[in-house]
Amino acid sequence: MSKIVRTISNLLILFILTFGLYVIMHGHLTPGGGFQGGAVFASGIALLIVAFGSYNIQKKLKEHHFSILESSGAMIFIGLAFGGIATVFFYNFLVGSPLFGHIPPPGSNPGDIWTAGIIPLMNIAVGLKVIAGLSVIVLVMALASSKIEIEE
Amino acid sequence: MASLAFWNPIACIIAFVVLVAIIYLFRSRGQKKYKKGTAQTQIFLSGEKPPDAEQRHIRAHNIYWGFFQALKQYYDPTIKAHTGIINDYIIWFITLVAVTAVILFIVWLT
Amino acid sequence: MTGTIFNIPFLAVAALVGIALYIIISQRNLIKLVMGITILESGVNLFLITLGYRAAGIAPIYTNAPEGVMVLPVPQALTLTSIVIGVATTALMLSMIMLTYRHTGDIDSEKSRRMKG
Amino acid sequence: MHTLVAHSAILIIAIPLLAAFLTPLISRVSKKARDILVIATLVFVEFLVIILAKDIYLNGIHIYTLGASSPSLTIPEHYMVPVRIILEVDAMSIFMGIISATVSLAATIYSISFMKEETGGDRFYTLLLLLVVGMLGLEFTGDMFNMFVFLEILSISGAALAAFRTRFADALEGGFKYIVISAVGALVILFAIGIFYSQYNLLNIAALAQAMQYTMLDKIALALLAMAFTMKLAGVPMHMWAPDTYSVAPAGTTPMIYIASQACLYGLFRTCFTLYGVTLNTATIGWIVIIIGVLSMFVGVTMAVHQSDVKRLMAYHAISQSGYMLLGVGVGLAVLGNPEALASYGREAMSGGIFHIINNALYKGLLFLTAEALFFRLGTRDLNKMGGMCRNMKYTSIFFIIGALAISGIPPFNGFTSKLMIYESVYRFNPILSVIAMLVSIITLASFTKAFQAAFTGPALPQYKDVKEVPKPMLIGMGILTIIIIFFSLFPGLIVNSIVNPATDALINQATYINAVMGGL
Repeated sequence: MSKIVRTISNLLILFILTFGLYVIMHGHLTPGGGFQGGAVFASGIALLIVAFGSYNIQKKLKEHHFSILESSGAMIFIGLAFGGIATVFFYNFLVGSPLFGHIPPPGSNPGDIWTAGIIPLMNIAVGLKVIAGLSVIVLVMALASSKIEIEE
Repeated sequence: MASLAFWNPIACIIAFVVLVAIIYLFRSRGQKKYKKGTAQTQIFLSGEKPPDAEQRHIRAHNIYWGFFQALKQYYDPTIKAHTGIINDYIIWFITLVAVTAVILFIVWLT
Repeated sequence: MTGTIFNIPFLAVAALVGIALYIIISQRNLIKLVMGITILESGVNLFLITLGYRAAGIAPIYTNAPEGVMVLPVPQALTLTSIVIGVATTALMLSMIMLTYRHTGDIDSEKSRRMKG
Repeated sequence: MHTLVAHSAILIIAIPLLAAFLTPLISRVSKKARDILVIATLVFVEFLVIILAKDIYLNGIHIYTLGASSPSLTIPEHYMVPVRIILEVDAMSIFMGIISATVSLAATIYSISFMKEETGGDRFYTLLLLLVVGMLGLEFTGDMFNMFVFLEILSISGAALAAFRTRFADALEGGFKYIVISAVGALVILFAIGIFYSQYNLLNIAALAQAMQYTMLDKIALALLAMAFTMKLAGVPMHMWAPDTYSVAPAGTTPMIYIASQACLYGLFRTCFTLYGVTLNTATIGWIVIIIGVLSMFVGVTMAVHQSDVKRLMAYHAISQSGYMLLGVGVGLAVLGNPEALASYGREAMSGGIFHIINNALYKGLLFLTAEALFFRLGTRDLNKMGGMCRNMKYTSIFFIIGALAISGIPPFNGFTSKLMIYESVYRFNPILSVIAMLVSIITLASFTKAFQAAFTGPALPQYKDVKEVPKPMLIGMGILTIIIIFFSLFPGLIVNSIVNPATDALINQATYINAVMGGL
């Protein structure tokens, strides 16, 4: 792509990735969550692929890195679900604890980041998985359409 | 269950074993002139040389040829209906949903 | 749920589903087929979202929420799940089409077919 | 042990899910550790299924509410209806669970030596375990939307597995067809769920069944649900994807994708019996199921005789055998509103149909595995190119004979027992249906005679002189299924009384299912 596109995407990528992470982190308070934020983040990676070409990106971001990230995201999610197995699977065992354990007042409230127990943590896990999954889909498809064989 | 009251696989197996024993009894009373590795085990085709193994084996598509020929009127349209095109699969599905809904609707009316 | 204005989304659902089914059964191009499935999915998602709507409702988020009726949150959760699944399905279908094209050199559902009968 | 039983319903789903994402990480360390992990997971799942089954036959329906403060707290305080995701495992669910877990275990052991010669093994096992998760989740869940999610998990992983050997163009085609029909079917099911939600604001199956009014919209939802599940279980005339997909799926995954279709059969039964139950005009939907069943039996078997691809032949038989189940259970459904006929023959027809599910899963799984063993050694599925294989592959041909005799309903094998139950009870419902079922059984025998003659007998062909028996793990996988088939053949009465009849009763008694969640409100 042309120099203009590359310069602009260099500038924009920071904001896109930050916004993606913001949407993941505040999923329990505002619209958003793991999938939405992850999709925003992965769209940033898609922008990089468009601007710099899949061949250059693929040198830095290897497929198996994404694979590890994706698996660990899923593992964290299921691990959190297993954390409540003493009571019931998926039990919100962090309620009342200092970590995300505050209980918000019912009805409209200004929003407290330390609420919702395991849900923000699960959002982060899902976010990791979605970032890795969507990025690898975009990357592999870009590589395949540019006729570069990926290592298996 | 009623159907299982008179069905007992053990009895069936015992009957089978008895049958095999009887057959073996008959077989053991036969002649014992058979020798392995001699001309007795070769294929005999009126003195002709038998064809190769490739030629001797009856291939799958030759089996039941007459059956398919007899039921040609059934088979031709049925095989033609299996087009292998994905769009046709969905057409069948949508048609069946529509037909089922109409049948349920008609039954509801009456 | 009274008033004709709330029925307009349902008409849109009917239109989307109808268009999608027409595309799926009539288009032999596999990419177009996947587009049809995606439109069908959008139609179903719109249907679910519309079910949860309450007259003059606001988004079901308590952070700094104004007073008023909230729309039902459950259909939105269902829609989100359905979207996530839809992404996975679409990606899988498209990558299969890409590989099919490499093998057969065609993405027509009749010409790229190897099995029938 | 008591805690394990209390949590077993979710552990059966969660442990394969955990293992599915653990395998890519483990396989970086050692390939052998990965194989052991996969097998150990499935053995543990099998163990959990068995202890859960024991508990269910003793204490009735097993309820597990996710995220609640107690597993049995289905309806939270201040609520009138269940709002959480509930797993509800009754005798029918666990019956299907036993089938899924057993066949998956055998098929996975079989797959191990296959995967030694393929690349991308960690992805294969991830998908395989996700397929197990999808099947078991679909069978255990008590929530309509959850059912949709597990159906999609099952479809996506099944399609990816079917297209796993991407170097073949037909594998991609089979996988693509599977994912397209699954995607359309699942969206249709989601639409039906939306219709339910619009009327009752409920998603739980038990709560929906209690609230069911059977309005016009419910009829449309029934048509959508029943036909979508019928397409997924390959009922004629929506069966055409099945031969394409089953014939290309690699190694042990063909039986698993087939069992996944049987899980959709469970979905159909759950919809008809539990969700709608006697509120609907059961005779109508029962006859629709019977007609699809008879068509499946007949068209499936006649197309099977005509095939020359060994796996396509077996795939058409899979369709044909599903017809028996639909016929047996359809007869039960048709007389559900008539207690006299139900007691006299309807219940037995259903037992026959349900018994046929497990019998068929076993011998059909075995036959698919033998077909894949042929493909593994010969590199072709074409029966026209095979011959004389019983000289080279002794054990495989013995397994094939056992499977073929069982599927053709030759006494004393288990296929005969369930078919006998179906013939006898259906004869009292409608003699013509019973006669068709027997005719289909004869043609089944004929087509397996053809397959056996073409592949295993005949003179030794020169090009296959060096073909050896398949490796040991494959033989173990087939051997497990064979041993279970022989056990089922010898003690059919035991199986019918201990696991089949409870499953039948669980389908018939809608009220028990509802009360387990709604607490007899």
